[in-house]
Amino acid sequence: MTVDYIFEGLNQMFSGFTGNEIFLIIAILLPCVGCFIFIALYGLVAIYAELKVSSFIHDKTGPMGQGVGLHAGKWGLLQPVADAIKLILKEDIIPSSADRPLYILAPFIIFIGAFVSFVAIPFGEKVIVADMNIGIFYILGIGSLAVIAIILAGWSSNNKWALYGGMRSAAQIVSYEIPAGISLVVVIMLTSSLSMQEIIGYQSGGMFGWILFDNPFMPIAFVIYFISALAETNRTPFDLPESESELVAGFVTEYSGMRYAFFFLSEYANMFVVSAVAVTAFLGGWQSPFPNFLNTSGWSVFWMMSKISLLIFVMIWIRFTVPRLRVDQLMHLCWKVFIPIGLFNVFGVAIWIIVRG
Amino acid sequence: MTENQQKLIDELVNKGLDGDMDAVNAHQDRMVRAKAKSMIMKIQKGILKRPPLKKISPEEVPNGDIVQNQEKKENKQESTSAKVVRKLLEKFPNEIENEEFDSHIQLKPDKWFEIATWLKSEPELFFDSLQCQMGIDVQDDILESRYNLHSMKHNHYVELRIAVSRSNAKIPSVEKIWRVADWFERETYDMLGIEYIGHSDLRRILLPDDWEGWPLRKDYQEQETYHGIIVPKMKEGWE
Amino acid sequence: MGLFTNKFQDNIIVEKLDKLLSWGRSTSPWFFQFGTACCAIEMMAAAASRHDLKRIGMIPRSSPRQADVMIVAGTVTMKMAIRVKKLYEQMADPKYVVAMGSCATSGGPYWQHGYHVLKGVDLVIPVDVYVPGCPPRPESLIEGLLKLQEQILEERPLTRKMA
Amino acid sequence: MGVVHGEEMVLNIGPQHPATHGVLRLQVRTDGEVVSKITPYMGYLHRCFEKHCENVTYEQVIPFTDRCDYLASMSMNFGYVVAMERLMDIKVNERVEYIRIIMAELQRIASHLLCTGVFGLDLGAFTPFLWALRDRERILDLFELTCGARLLYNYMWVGGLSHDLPVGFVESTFKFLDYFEPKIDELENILAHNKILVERSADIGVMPKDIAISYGVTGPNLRASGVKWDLRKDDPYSIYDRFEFDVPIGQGLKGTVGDCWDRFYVRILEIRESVKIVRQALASIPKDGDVHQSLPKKIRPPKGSVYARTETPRGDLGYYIESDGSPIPYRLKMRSPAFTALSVLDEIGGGWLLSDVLAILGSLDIVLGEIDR
Repeated sequence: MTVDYIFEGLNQMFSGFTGNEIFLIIAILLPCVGCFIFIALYGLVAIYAELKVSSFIHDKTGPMGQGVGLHAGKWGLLQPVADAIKLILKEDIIPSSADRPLYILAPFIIFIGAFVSFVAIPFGEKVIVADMNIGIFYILGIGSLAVIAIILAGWSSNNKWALYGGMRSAAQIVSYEIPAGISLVVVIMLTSSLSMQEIIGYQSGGMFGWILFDNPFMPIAFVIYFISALAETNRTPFDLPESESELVAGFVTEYSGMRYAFFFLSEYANMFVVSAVAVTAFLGGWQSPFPNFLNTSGWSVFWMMSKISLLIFVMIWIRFTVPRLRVDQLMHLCWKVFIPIGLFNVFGVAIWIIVRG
Repeated sequence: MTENQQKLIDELVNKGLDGDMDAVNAHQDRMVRAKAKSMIMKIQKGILKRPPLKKISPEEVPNGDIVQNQEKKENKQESTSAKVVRKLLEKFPNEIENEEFDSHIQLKPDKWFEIATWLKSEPELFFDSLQCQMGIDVQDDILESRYNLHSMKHNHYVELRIAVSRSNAKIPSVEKIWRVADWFERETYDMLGIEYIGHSDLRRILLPDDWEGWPLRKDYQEQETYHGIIVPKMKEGWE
Repeated sequence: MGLFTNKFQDNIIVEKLDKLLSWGRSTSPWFFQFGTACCAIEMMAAAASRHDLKRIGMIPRSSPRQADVMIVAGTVTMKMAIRVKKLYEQMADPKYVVAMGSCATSGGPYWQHGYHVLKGVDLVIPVDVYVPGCPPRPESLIEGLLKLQEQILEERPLTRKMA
Repeated sequence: MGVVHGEEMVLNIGPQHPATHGVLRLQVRTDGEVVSKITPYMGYLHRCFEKHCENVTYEQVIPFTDRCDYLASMSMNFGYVVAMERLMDIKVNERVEYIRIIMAELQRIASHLLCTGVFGLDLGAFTPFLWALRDRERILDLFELTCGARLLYNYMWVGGLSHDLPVGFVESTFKFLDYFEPKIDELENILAHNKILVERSADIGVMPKDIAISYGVTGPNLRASGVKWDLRKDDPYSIYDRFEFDVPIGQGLKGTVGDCWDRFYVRILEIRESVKIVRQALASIPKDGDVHQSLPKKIRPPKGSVYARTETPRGDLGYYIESDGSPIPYRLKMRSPAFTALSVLDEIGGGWLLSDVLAILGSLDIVLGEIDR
């Protein structure tokens, strides 16, 4: 694990020094800072990608850096940077009727939820901040923090639209945790482990070793997981909490500037996390899709990132293709379709495991 | 002989030749009647040619009354109007005010609700849709509420008018008969201040609730300010 | 942001920061979808495929809190004027207003007999750029927005203002 | 266990809200997400159209009619000139009639395109809206070619047109139609048969026949309720009786007759019919004829009144013109189709979820400029 490596490395470098606690703190902090920088950079790229992909679907060009003076670079590459600079230094409004402490707290909680999940995502055999033996369980648990933040944001804004957004999102995220969990249970049954690395280890040997192709029940589990993941990250067709044409901007209606940027960023961070879990659990994690092609540990980050990017691209693609569901249809889909199918899936996989031995 | 007279004679001759001799006989002016009859005789003998068929233009109508210039539509509407009037007179004898029913029927406001109910339910008329309801400020302190009715089933129209004085601008509401009248009447109230009795929700619809005056009355004066914002007619009043 | 506004002496670092800041602001002016009348359709056309406001970094937002530029597209009536003012006050600083079309600039064709029409949105809120036309073509709207960007680019938000 | 009733919440949608298509305010009473009562408040765009008409000459009214329904300016012009020509007993020549019909039908296509796109936008589908606008731009190009304006044309005059067709208009229009017809299928595929959209709009906001007629709902909204009523067929004005086209009505293909989906789908079918009419008109348009031939020197209609209706993309547009013989109208009333369409919202929108109400509002295709005038 990264923390251990840094700790050992520091110990070796300064072998005479005795303050091991300081090394430990540094060893813990360094990956965190790394994660933060990574999320920020990834957020910029993801926003740019969303702008460009949506523009492509819409027959547009998207940001082209056309403008006056110091424009946004070639092909508008600097557009997200400009957005970030602007948002950070915009006036921070706290409505006088808002519940002040909760209002301030909400963006941080949602960001923490997305940020802390990153420590358990494996990018390579050794490129993981903390290889917990309950990694996948940890991510699912921490991921639910978002719902608290969204309810807080919706409630504390003292705005009816925000309240509706928070209310919808509470129902939505809590419900969709279940199908997502059930479809991951299937994976855990197969690998008999909750550790992310061990799940990846189970899927060695190229594309056909992936859990997705392990048995006929797995594609169903993957589809359920992916759709539930869309719902958990509030993406279209499940973007009810912030549906623009209904609730103005949902739970972020009252947020401006920096705080809004946090919500914005954590949406993309959450997309990354759920895609990473999907890749880990179903698509072979950081391993190459071909047994003997670029399958070294050096390429693992590349494979992981490209698989995640693919899933994120699909999410953006879906967002700009389909309309939005209604609240009751959303619940119907979750409780009456996904959960029964998911449970049946668990049953099926259990029999499969017994039969196959 | 004036030109006008000649035209009248031509018209009568045409009518007579078409078999309507009563029209000739019924004419009051003896001179005209005689000339027309002699002309008909001559035409029938083949001495004279038949006068050209000519429509009477509105300015030349003897009484100077309003006549619409719609061609086919006109005939159709006339007949509907006449039909409505005939039936209306049977049912509500004293409610019609005007005598010419070419373009519209003028009603008294008192029994309007009953008449409207009847107009919608009467199977031969069956005016199931209120096309348009509008208010108008006619001169002499009179406000008028006009209704254009249409029947989807029979595809015919009729226009009804109800006049009230400004001081007592009250007309029964027909909101319950044609639901669309709800908003139409609110709009007329908003613009002209005609009060519709029995309307469930008579508020201003387009202008703000605290607006002053009735904008479509001819003597409307704009208010000076609204919530501190100047409402000037010309830009001179600014700054 | 209010903490730092116009609080610094003019020096080389502040100048560079100022430039970076105003670059950020001018490059990503998110606009507030505030269509009232005919001009709103042209604003939509400007944001849609052919003209594409995203090219110059403008993204529509429907909440006033997150928008930087308010494009008042169309006639503002007396009934609406109070709301326009409220919406403007809800926007976070720095905020800019573009009056699109002759109605928003001066009352347009309704200037004479329009008893219920506000004769120019500048009577209730400050306007940065006026775009004339009835309605202005998307090209002229884009021209106006580029002018606004130029204006923002020249701002020096951090530097202390001369007394 | 009894049903738990919470307090009702009053929610103000608008006047500035992305779903209200302008500056409309809906005061909505909700119990949770279920809407119990909708009270529309209009007038945020009341631009005193009727007062203006009493102050300007008959010619000067035309630009104001443009601005009433800014999505279908040509149709608004058309309605006014039909009323005026009926009042003044003017007969225009064949070429003018043909050009008017071509313009009105192209405008219908443009307006319906925007409406279907915006309906998708209300339901959260962003892409079809932009595709619709992309194709609409081409129609605007044709208008621009003809009269120089993109949105508000002032093209049809009493007794004629402002300009004759430019050189190459017929060819460009044929080219556009060839380009456009496959795009209708594209729009239909991405929207009309999308499972989510069908789920969201079928059986929602059903408007029965009798309610539609009683509320004076006209146009595509009425036809979606299964009433085959189209002024172009049933009370033909201009030369609509010469063209062959169908009047599509709602059949309840995905749900009940008169639901949101029907209202939306009728519009797509009408786009196809309009394409047919434009094609026929372009094929048989007379080559010669002066579009200024029957323009009156001075518009001074005789004393009297006229009520004329035409079929705009939104329904029956009526102009009631009262003339006192002077060059200025004594009173001009516009009976706007969207006004009556909006009035039915409370009747059919109560009891649905908040999202459905906005879908119903989108399917009614209102234009605030015309409602508030």
